[in-house]
Amino acid sequence: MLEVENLVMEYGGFRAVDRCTLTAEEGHITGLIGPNGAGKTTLFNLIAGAIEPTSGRIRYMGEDITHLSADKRFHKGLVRTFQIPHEFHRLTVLENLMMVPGHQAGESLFANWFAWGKVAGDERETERRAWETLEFLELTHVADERAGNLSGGQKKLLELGRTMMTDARLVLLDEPAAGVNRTLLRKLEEKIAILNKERGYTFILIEHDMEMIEKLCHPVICMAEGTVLIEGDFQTVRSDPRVLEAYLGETVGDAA
Amino acid sequence: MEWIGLLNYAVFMAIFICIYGLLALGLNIQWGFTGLFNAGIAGFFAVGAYASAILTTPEAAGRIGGFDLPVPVGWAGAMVLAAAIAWPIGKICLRFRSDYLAIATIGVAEIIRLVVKSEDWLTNSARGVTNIPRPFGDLPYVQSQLAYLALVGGILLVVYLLVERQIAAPWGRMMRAIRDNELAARAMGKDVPFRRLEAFIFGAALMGLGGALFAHLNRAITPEAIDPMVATFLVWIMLILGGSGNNRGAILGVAVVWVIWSFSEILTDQFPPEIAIKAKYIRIFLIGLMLQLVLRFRPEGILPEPQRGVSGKKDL
Amino acid sequence: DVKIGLLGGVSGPIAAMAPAMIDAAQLAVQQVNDQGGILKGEKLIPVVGDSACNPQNATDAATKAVNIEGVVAIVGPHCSGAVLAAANSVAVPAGVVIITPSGTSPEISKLDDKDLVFRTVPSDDFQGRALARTLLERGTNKVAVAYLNNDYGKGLAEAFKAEFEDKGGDIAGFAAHEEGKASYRSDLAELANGGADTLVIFDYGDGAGLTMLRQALENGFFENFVGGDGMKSDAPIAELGAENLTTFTASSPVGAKSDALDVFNEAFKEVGGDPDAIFVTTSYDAAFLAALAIEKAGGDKAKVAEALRSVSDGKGEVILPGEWKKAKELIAAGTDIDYKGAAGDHDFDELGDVPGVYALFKVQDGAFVVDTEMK
Amino acid sequence: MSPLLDMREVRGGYGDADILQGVSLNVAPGEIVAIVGPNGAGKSTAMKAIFGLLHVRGGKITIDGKDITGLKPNLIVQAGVCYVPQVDNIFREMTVHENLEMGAFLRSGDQTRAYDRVYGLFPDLKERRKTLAGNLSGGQRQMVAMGRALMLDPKVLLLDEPTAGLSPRYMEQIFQICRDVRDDGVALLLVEQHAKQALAFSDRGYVLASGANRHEGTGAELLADREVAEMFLGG
Amino acid sequence: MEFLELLNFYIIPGLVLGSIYALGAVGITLVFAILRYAHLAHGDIATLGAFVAFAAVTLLGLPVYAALPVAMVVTAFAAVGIDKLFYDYLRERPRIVTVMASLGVALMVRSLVQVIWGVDAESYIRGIARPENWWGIRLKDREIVTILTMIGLVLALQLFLMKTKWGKAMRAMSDNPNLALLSGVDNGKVVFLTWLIVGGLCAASGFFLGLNTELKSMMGWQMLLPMFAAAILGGVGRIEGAVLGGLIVGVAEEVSVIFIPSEYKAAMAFVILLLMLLLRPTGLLRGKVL
Ligand SMILES: Nc1ncnc2c1ncn2[C@@H]1O[C@H](COP(=O)(O)OP(=O)(O)OP(=O)(O)O)[C@@H](O)[C@H]1O
Ligand SMILES: Nc1ncnc2c1ncn2[C@@H]1O[C@H](COP(=O)(O)OP(=O)(O)OP(=O)(O)O)[C@@H](O)[C@H]1O
Ligand SMILES: [Mg+2]
Ligand SMILES: [Mg+2]
Repeated sequence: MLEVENLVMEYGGFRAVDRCTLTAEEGHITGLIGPNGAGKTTLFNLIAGAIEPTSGRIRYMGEDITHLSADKRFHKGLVRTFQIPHEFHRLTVLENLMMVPGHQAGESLFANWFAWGKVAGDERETERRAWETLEFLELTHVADERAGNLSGGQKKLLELGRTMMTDARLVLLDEPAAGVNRTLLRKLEEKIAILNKERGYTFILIEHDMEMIEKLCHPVICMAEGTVLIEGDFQTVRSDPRVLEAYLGETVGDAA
Repeated sequence: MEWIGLLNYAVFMAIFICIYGLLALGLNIQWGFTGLFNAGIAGFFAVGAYASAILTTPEAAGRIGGFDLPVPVGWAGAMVLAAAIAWPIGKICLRFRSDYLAIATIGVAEIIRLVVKSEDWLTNSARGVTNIPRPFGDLPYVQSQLAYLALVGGILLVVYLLVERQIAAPWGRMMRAIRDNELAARAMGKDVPFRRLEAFIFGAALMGLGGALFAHLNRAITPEAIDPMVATFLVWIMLILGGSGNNRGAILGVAVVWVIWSFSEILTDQFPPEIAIKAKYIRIFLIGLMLQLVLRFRPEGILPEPQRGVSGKKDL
Repeated sequence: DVKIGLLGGVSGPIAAMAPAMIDAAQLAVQQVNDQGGILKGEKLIPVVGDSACNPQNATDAATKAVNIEGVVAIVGPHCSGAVLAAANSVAVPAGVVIITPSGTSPEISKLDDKDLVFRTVPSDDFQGRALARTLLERGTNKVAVAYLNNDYGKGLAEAFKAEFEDKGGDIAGFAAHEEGKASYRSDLAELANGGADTLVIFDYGDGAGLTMLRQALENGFFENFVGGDGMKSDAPIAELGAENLTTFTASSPVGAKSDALDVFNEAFKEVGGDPDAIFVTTSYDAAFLAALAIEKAGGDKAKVAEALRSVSDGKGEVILPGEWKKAKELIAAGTDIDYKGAAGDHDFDELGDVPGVYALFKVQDGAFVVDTEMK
Repeated sequence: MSPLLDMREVRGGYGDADILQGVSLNVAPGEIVAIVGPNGAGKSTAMKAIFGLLHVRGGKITIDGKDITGLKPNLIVQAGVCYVPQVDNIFREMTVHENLEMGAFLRSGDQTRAYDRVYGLFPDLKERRKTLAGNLSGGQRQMVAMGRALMLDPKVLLLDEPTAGLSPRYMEQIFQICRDVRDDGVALLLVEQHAKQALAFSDRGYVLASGANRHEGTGAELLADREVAEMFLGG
Repeated sequence: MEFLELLNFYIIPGLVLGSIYALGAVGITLVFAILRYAHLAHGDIATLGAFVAFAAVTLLGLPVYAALPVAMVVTAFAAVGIDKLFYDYLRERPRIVTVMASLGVALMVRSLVQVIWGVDAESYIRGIARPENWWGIRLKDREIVTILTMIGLVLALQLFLMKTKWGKAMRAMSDNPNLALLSGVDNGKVVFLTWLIVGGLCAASGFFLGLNTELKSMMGWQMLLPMFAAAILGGVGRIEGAVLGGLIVGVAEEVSVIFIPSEYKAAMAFVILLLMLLLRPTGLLRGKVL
């Protein structure tokens, strides 16, 4: 579904992503792990179109999207979350979700002025869906709160919620678990699994929470210094000595 | 007699408030809802004023013109031309972030001002364009003022309703999202450059219309009308005092500033005539001071931006 | 009481010039009041308004003056753009006479003004042409021209250029400049490249014109300097020193009966004014004429315009600046009077304009004195 | 032993509404105390309350017996408390090294040893010391934030989710640092979502929910509590 | 054109003008970076500084150059006072509100100057000063002083910001005010210091403008736009950038007369700025993106 070929991203001589090549299969949840600064987020930024690579190619469903703008990629079903939450801080939580669906009738000036009925109908549907999402994320009580006032973890939940507002095909999740309460996280895992199985979403998931990776991901890719270190199922990756050394550390590696 | 005079003055102020209200609404679309720091209002004001002036005036020696078109055509032309000028400017400048955009637009407005001031063939340079027809201009003073007020008031109302509707709709929500976080808006599939351009052009068209209405009110337009102080900064003060992000606030802000403006003169007219001129300086001081006081006690503006999209308001 | 509006650009770009102009107008008002008041011993009350040199403020100030204060006539505004706006949208529709002492733009003549708009300052055309002829007569036939890029500077410069070239002169440099810049040395250098040794400056003597004159003198760009009436200001003498201005001359309108000017100068000095300031003579004349016209019209707003023409039409007993008492008595007696002002005779033509009579002034003993009469 | 940091019945919030509805907690010298709880419980808010970043409308906060309620943050730092916020916890436009320098802002004299210690803990940072902190990866930023706090050598260290976004290896390392710092006699108060791990090595723990204390006890006690485990620790 | 002529009548005046712009632009860039708003009263505070120096010369009888430090100190404290009175309570508000407040301050300061000193043109030294000739290069001593003082002040400032603790605190404050507080920085002190420096620089730019031309009540306001252009040109928050920007704008304005009609000279600052923004949206030296 997604093929990344020899992707390079340089920042003033420093290679954050260095000839990275990997693929994600349709219908899978691919785990992406690696030490801090390995280039995982940068890779996401490249795939989602937030930045342009120095060189290399990205193919998505057979199409070369290397130079497509971020919004166009979204409309092709490629949705991402941010590691550091990028909520719309002055919009309410509900609005944060409602603004997500693409091609809303009310986004066109002329429809607003002249096709009021269609706009309203659209809105009702969007709003229903937004409430559903809020309920699932246990955020209904803050629906009318400005998103900027949410707690750190709530913001991460909102990030995740946005991906649930559209009919995505490939979802890039950047550390959805960081800062999220563990009890809730277990439920999120279930939801991701459901989205994957029932709606056929494909995921790429960056996480440092090994429990989550173990539960959900197959395959798991470990990056280091901007490039793929090893790819395989969780057990293989986890027991690789290089991964242990660079990423897990002895103790955790044993415990996990 | 006295109260008729006051009424006449009130009518005049109302006309001005309507015209500047258009400018403030245009700026509100750009800044209040989209976060575009346009500090070149004077430029679009000028383009609108001169476009309509040139389109509707009879032949004049030394400059292009002589189209002598009906006034509504001139006004439409003003909007179209202001929008057309805004398009390339927006294309180039909207890539910059807030303060850079501000200075870039100031620059463009200054260049427009210098062109207007220097090009004989186009604008009759520093001498300006005169003999601009004024709708209902042939009526006696009071009637003609009232008629013009009805006209600009009607236009302002229509514009206000259009803007309100568009802001309350998903369009407005999207724009506020873009204002809050451009990167995330892009990731959520919004074509940010296009949308910002859309808002910029729409706001600019309103500013152009405001310029045209102003030119026809005075039957003349000269480069002095597009000084940044009165055509840019003043509008900013109005919007911020009134409450950016709130259309009624924007219009109220215009009214408040004109009232401060007038009120300060009435205050300083109490000084003895020997210092009549010093009194005018003190008046400027008072205007500055009153501005500070309003900011002090209403820093979000007189009508702050409402928290939109609160779910109680479901019947959208 | 009778009110007249004194509108001027007190704040804004000509803030430096406006006070003296308004003071001069105030002097006229004061003389009226000191010499028995207007009409039946009433007081003439000046209403000062700030037109800030832009149409927005000008219309506001004019509307206030006309509607709230109920003025019978307006002296001002100072800048042409402000005059156009105030006349078009307030004074003309409301039927109030407006006399500008400094709006020099030719557009003012073209106004459809129901004969309500007048000016005591000649249109730039006259002065520019007169200056051109005078310089040629004096044997200066190659000059460079620097002018301020506004209606005043541009109007003068273009009239000057047309006449000068027409009469065989050579314009070796012709450039506009913006006000308020810190340096005009490159402008001057460019102008000097044409090889002229005389620089004609159409600007204000306490604005950019001063900076320009200073920098030209300091760097030795030209030998002779000629200014329009805007340059005949006290500021160059005060700031640059009379000793450095030996080669500087400036034209300015004067009354044919130039006693009028002396009379005014005396009176204005007495109240602490500077008679060499820009446009003070025209301001004084405008206010004095307005008062005469009101007296003549018996305070009837609608008749002021007609009266204004009759008190200055060149026929009748001559009235000089300050002679209010005499004028009042003559009017009461039904005798025709004719005001001869400090800035000229003010015989208004059908457009409300006055032809100018000018003299070229030079600096002597720290003051301007007439050098040559101009034809 | 009397508590070093003591917070009693504190109420307050950002605007008019009270987010904290009476939160009490205390930390003794040389103790690690963990705060856990669901998202939005008010954990970060409680820390901000200590640091005077909140309208505190009731209750009292003391350090070493000295009342610091409502004091300006810079004065609280002077009292020896150091705080690493959950978000926005670095100077983005300054280099890594300058970030550390800001950490030592209140200290005078030679700081070489302090730098050596921090760089020793985070060798990644040493490599990137001239990089603008805003260009670092999420985990690297977290290290900078920790490093900045350690530069001051505080009496009490408040950490808001110090391990969020860190790789397992660094998480372990951070916990180790916490223990080391504690052994130096510094009191630690930390908010953690890695609650099990955190409680496991904390001396005591508090569970906050909806802006109020819900449970408290030693780390082991809380871990063993079934309700706590199910509701807050992920089963 | 001869090289010497180019130097004497275009480049040198440009550099002098540029130095004046630079002094203003440095202040603007500091306010931009540390307090994060566009300070529109900058020009008028410069006017105030110039007139304070004028008062020192006429009333106290000080030599002209001795009036500079006096003006700098007085204006510095005036700036601090203005901040306390009009900006301080808006600190938590959106930046645009303070921008508007500064516009109000601009009006107030200007009218104060007009009330106190009137609107006539004044000068520190009456008469004219002809330049000396140094091997064909024509320079006035006041021009040399202008350029050297500018360089001296900027170097001192740069040293202060990079080397001292408080300089770093100012940068930290500009970066993340909350975290600066949490590091023990007293924000009140930083703001105080900033205004002290900005006010002093303002006075210096006004003083040199007055010294090289005349003092007028509108002089500062008329310099505001080119100064802003210079600050942005150099990259917001970059001191050296502001100096470079100022010099470029100054020289470009003067040299432009050779190529374009002189009425468009005033647009030169913006033409350069727009071109530069197209090629390098962060300014010549990479400034911060606010
Ligand atoms: N704009 C930038 N300029 C310079 N360097 C950058 C920039 N963005 C990222 N980097 C560097 O690129 C490397 C990879 O960063 P990235 O954010 O992709 O890491 P990551 O794998 O997501 O790490 P983490 O797990 O800590 O989030 C880091 O060393 C970072 O410092
Ligand atoms: N600046 C703010 N203004 C208004 N309300 C806020 C603000 N910050 C947080 N809140 C509200 O206060 C409540 C508690 O927030 P807090 O950040 O303390 O939660 P937390 O326990 O730290 O959660 P997390 O584990 O997700 O970080 C939340 O409901 C949040 O919406
Ligand atoms: Mg990352
Ligand atoms: Mg928190």
